[in-house]
Amino acid sequence: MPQVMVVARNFMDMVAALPASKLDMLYDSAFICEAVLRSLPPLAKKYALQMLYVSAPVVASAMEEWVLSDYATKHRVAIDKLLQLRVFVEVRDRRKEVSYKMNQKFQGNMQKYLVDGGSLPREPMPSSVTARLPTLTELEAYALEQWECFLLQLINSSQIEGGSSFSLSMMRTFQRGLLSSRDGEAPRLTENGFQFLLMETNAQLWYIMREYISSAEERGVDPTELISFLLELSFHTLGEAYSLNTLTDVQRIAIRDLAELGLVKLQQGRKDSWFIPTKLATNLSASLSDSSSSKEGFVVVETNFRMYAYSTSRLHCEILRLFSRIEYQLPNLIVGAITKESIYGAFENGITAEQVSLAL
Amino acid sequence: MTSKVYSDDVSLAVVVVDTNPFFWASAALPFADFFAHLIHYVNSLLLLNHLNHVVVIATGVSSCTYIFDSSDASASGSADVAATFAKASRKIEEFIAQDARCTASNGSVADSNSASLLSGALSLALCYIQRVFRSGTRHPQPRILCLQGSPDGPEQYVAVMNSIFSAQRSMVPIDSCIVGAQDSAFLQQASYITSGVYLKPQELSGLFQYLAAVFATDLHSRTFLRLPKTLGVDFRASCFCHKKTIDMGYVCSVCLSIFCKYHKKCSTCGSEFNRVMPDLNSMPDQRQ
Amino acid sequence: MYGGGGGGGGFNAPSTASGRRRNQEDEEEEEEEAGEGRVLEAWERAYADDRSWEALQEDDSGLLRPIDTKTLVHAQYRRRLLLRSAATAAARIQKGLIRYLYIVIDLSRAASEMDYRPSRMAVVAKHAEAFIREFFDQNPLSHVGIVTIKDGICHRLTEIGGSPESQIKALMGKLECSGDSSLQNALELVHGYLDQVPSYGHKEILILYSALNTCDPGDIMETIEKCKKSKIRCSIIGLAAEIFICKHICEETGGSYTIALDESHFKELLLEHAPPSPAIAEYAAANLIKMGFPQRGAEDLISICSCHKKIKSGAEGYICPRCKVNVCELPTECRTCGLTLVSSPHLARSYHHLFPVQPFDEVSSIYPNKLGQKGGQKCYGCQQSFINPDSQSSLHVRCPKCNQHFCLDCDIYIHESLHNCPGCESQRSSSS
Amino acid sequence: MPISWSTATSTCSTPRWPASCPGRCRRSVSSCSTRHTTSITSALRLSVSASASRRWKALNETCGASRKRLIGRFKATDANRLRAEYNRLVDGLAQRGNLPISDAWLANPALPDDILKEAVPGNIRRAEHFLAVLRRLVRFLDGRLETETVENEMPVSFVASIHSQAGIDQKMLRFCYDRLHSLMLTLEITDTDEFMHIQTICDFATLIGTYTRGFSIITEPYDERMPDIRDPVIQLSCHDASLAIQPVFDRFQTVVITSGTLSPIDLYPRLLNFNPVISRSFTMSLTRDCICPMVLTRGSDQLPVSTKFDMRSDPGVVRNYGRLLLEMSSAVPDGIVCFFVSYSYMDGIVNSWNEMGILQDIMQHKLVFIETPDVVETTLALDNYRKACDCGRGAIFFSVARGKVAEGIDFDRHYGRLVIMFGVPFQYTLSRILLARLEYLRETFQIKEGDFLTFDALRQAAQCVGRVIRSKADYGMMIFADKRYSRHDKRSKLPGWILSHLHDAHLNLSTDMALHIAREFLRRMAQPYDKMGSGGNKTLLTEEDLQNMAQDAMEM
Repeated sequence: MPQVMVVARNFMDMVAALPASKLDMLYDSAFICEAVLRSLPPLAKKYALQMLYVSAPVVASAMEEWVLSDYATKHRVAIDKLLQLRVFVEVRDRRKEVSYKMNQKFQGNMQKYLVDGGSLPREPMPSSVTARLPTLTELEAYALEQWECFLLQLINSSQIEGGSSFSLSMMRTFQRGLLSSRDGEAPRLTENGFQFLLMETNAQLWYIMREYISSAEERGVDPTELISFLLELSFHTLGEAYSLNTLTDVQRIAIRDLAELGLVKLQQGRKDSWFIPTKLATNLSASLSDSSSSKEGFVVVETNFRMYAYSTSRLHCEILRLFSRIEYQLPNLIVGAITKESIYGAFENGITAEQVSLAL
Repeated sequence: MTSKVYSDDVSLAVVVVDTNPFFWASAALPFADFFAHLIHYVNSLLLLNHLNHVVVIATGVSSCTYIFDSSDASASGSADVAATFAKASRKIEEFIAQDARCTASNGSVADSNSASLLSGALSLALCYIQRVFRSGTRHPQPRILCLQGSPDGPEQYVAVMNSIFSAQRSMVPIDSCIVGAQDSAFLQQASYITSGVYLKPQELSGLFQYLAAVFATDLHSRTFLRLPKTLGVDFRASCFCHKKTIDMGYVCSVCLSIFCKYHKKCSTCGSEFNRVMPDLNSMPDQRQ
Repeated sequence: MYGGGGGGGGFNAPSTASGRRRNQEDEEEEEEEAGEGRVLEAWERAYADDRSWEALQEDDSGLLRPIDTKTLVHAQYRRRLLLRSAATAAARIQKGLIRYLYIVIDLSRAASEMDYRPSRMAVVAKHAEAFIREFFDQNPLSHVGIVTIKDGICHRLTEIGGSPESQIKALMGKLECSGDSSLQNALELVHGYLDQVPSYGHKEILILYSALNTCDPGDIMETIEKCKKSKIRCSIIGLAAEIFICKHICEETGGSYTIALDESHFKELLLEHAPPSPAIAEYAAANLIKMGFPQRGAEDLISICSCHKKIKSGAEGYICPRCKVNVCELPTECRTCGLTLVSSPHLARSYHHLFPVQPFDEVSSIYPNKLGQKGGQKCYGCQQSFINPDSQSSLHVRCPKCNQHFCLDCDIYIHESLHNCPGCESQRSSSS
Repeated sequence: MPISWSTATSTCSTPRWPASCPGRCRRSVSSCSTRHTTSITSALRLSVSASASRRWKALNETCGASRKRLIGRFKATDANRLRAEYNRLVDGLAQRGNLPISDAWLANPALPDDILKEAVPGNIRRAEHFLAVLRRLVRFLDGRLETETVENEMPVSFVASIHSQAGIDQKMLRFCYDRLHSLMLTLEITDTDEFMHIQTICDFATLIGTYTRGFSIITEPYDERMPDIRDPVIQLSCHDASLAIQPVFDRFQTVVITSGTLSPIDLYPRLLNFNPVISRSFTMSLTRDCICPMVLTRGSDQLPVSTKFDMRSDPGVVRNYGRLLLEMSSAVPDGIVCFFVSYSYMDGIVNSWNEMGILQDIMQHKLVFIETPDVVETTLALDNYRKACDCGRGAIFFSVARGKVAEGIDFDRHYGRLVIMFGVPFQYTLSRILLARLEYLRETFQIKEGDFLTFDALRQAAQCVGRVIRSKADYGMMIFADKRYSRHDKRSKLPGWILSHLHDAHLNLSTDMALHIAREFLRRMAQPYDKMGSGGNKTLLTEEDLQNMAQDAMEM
């Protein structure tokens, strides 16, 4: 699905969009560097790696030697990207010859990484303090559950899942684009809202994060801090407990919201509370959502528009319900029919036929 | 779909490290530095994509073993990568010691230019890669990198060849980086047949630079890059009788064993040769 | 999830005779319990044989999951393996490694039948291609030619040659079928060609036969005699049913005659012909062949290749060691001095036939780590632990020589593709 | 005209079925396949049709000729040889006595020993007299053939009329066969076929002379099928199969009757009137189910197919039958055998196939051979059929139920992978013989016509399809192409070894389904299998197996 790439890159664009000073500030943290590096296109990665131990600027023309002549375009793209993100810095010597050198901070961090294969943003709390931690499976289950009920929330805001009522800030985030909330009636799903539902979990995550961050600006929170925090978060170890006390208050606010999305799990200890990053969080910096996060199951649509979906998730059921009449549900099977009314209903909500067929 | 867009990135690199003491004793680059380079390289791979997967296999004079597997590292949390590396280096030392021990125990080969068990290491690597293939449809792109210093062991010829063909069959390129003095005919052929990269760096001190520049890139973006070409692969066979390479010789029609000069009887399959072309009809027909 | 189960069932059912019988039996009983008036429709009958749905189980949550066919597959693989190793029981087994094979493809009217999807012809062509590749992979020094039968006459599609690509191209080009088929004509033709091959070569014919009859100009028995005389081994794979004459031919000439049940089975049968058959002593004269092992020409040297008469830089050509002429591809015969030119990899490809890995013996999971000191709980090859939760049986195998333990997958891989035992290879003592 | 002296074939035919149990006929002294004995009808048939009239003359001539020659011989042969012959005639009894008895009944099973034991009556002992008698007899028969009406009389009255008109008494009649036989022996006449007709007459005479009941003489001036052409026939038909088997029962204390087509088994004791000690029907023991019977009721167009009188000439049915054969000929390798209900039907349908062009299409797949009433032609056809099967060309043999092929020829292995029974081979119900026979059966054995007819038809059908599989290494398919087979009353009369393999799914097939099944079956059968049979279905019994069985039998 192309959207995924779009979203993912957009995020990096956002990073790139930041003014140089802020960028350099970002590069203070090794994790940002790492995340940025990983988000680069393959060729760019390679260059970065190659330049890692080169302190002197390298002449651009020399770099072009690295690739075969007929792939020059790709080379261009890579270089641009690097410059955009200020991983490479362009320097011109007196002979007006363009040559690149690497961003010192970036370089430094990376070198450090190579030596001691990446350290941790903050030490996990000793297990003595923490009460029993949820197992990874529990954690994942929790994350997915949270995430799904958030999505369900999107689909029909009327029904509120037990316990997880979303804070205003989050709701506001969704309002933008996903939900068309005409005042008075309950917000309904819009076209790209529906599109959104069809994305990979990871892509959705990014999308939401972007919305969240940009909305953060309105709330007068410095996006860079958020970004760095999010990226940091993604490098925490899955299932380890981290104390909240180590966080700045901005981060504390953020983490509450994230908890609602299921990115982290908050736990209250005796004297202090801590948060546990879930798979969703650790995947933040991943460019690829691994298969476990995308749920199994497939849909069979007969020519008589009867539809059989092999899935256990309520979410799937709900998504289908958007444009079809669910007839009955078995433990792992959802049987529905696409009827005129149902499809019209879908169009009412601005869902286009393409999207429906895409969904199937 | 997403997977397809990105999976070119994700790669599984099995690094075969030659820990032949006889070689490292007399190597230009001390083993410790070499190992440091290696660690850098492994780290850089992991850095490039958090889904990248690196396995290191050590091959000694008389045994081979797995010494590092990033998958169990990440399983225990990507945090303690450092710890795993520490473990790895510990493991490799143990291995070397143990290897030396069993070399001593079967004192068959103690001469200085004895080969490492390339065939064994390759076999292990391939088995591991097969397992990854089995793991599912979105498996990473596997490749093998051989860091070899010690000379080839002619007695491994058949075995190495078998592994090479098996690799070719499952599209696993075998890259080879020679840290030793002389070229390795085995690895030349391996890289040539499996369309991997064969490299013999001049300046060993900058080993990491070579590794990063040539071997760190994933298979997909290799197609763009200008990589060192393999020239003059030695395709000459070594005869079975004296293990010496020949460019013309006799081949047994039954078992294809190679001899440097004419024999009366095939030493491999034991079939008699008759110089004159026998006319078929004169031969007794055992069918009735 | 259906695919797995169905495929598994479909694949297992035909291959094991017992499986077959079992299927028939429960098919019978199924139909007996089906009431008097009840009639299985045609499409139902199609499934009545391989009852793939029986391979499906439900897990506790009611999700369907296919039974793991792994052990089954492995079991039948082992049978094959042991069979093979039994056949090559003699330490020094002679194999016919230099084979001259003509593939005869029946493109008569019958080849357009639709009982194989999309048509017999298409299926045959598809797998023939796969076969040819596999064949050259296993017998690098062998030669293959393709002959087609159509309208009762048969003509040579490609002359016998050493490279797969040309054959395949020719085959794919020529795919329409009509008229009767004639075994005799085919045999006559091929016999004519095969009489010219050198005496050390093993002459074989592999007929992929769709038709159920043969319209011959003369007495086919004589032709069979001729083939028998000139030591040509005819094997036939029938797509429809057993034909007496085919059986006769194969029995006479020492070939094998098999009938495909379905596409997968056909593929199986076809690929069984890829590995070289144990040489019947008098079928070909053992002989020492003088061969050259040319090297790639140096980068700079420019020469004219003898095969295409084109100017080539030495790099993409090879130099005949005897007469120094440049040839483009190996293996081939030097145009000038007639020396057989091969590269050592070509020879090496078939060495595993000579030094096979002996079959591993199965170790039951009761005492997993008693025997394998190093192996322990893990497969020595791929480091996979034997105690995996999903498959209830943690059966694995052990190499008799090096006592290393391997998982079933590795076992298959090692014997089918790799052909060395990693355990033995990574021990100095046994590696030479 | 072929003369089927059916009784002659009722002698020990070695037990073929089930071919599984070596020890079976150990205790038996004799055993015979009942197939033939029951079909001992239409014993003799003299034809005087235009074509044959010449032969009739020839017959007379031969009589004359032979007589002259005999006279000549008398003159020629010296006294003692003449005396020797005379003696033999006089004390035939003694002669017979010397001969081993079994030979006697083997040589002439139809005649009870008492005849054989009696001496030849004096008035035909001399050759001249005998010939004169024959002359008179022939002339008498000739006279009878002149008749315009259909007559049906018992041997008694017939003999009476002979006596009155030809002055030949029963005793003389009875000895004709015997006398002629010995005469021929004496004169060492080798070319017997020249004397075939005269022998026929003697046989006829002897039979009517011998039996007073169980036979009837039917004289028909016309053939019912073509009532305008005059084709007078005198037929002596035997209604009572028990007569034929009688000597066997008399001769042996233990008789084991085995057959693949004895069904329903309870009918036989009544037909052959004896009371069985044990009657068992064994199921066939096979390593794999290597026979695949199917009942095909509809063509591809789902219209029913049958050979009932009202339907058989319907072009739709004919076409469907044609399509069936065509499809099968394209899907079945080597040999296919087709059985039709009668010659006339076969001619008809083959003609119309020819017109429809179906025959040509079939010819593309296989060569077609046809059985004709002519023995020589048929054997030739069979030869070529076999050749065609051997060399892989593939062939189809059109044959007729109750025909010679159906009775005696095996189409095992590749000679018959498929046999198609077109229609239910009921007997020609209007024929006098059948009517007479049915009547007789009803009177003597209280067997209903309907029962007997279906029984007979199904037995024929089973026998036809039985040709195709002769051993358990063999395999073959059987298609009963008639909707009537799907009816239970018909089907249930099929022998058990067929029924046991007749799946319910195969009871009501149309052509396309049958085709599919056929393909599946052939593929399955072509797979290698273990000949010995494994575990449950062991088919080759060893010595100890038998002993064990005996043990078990003892225990229960």
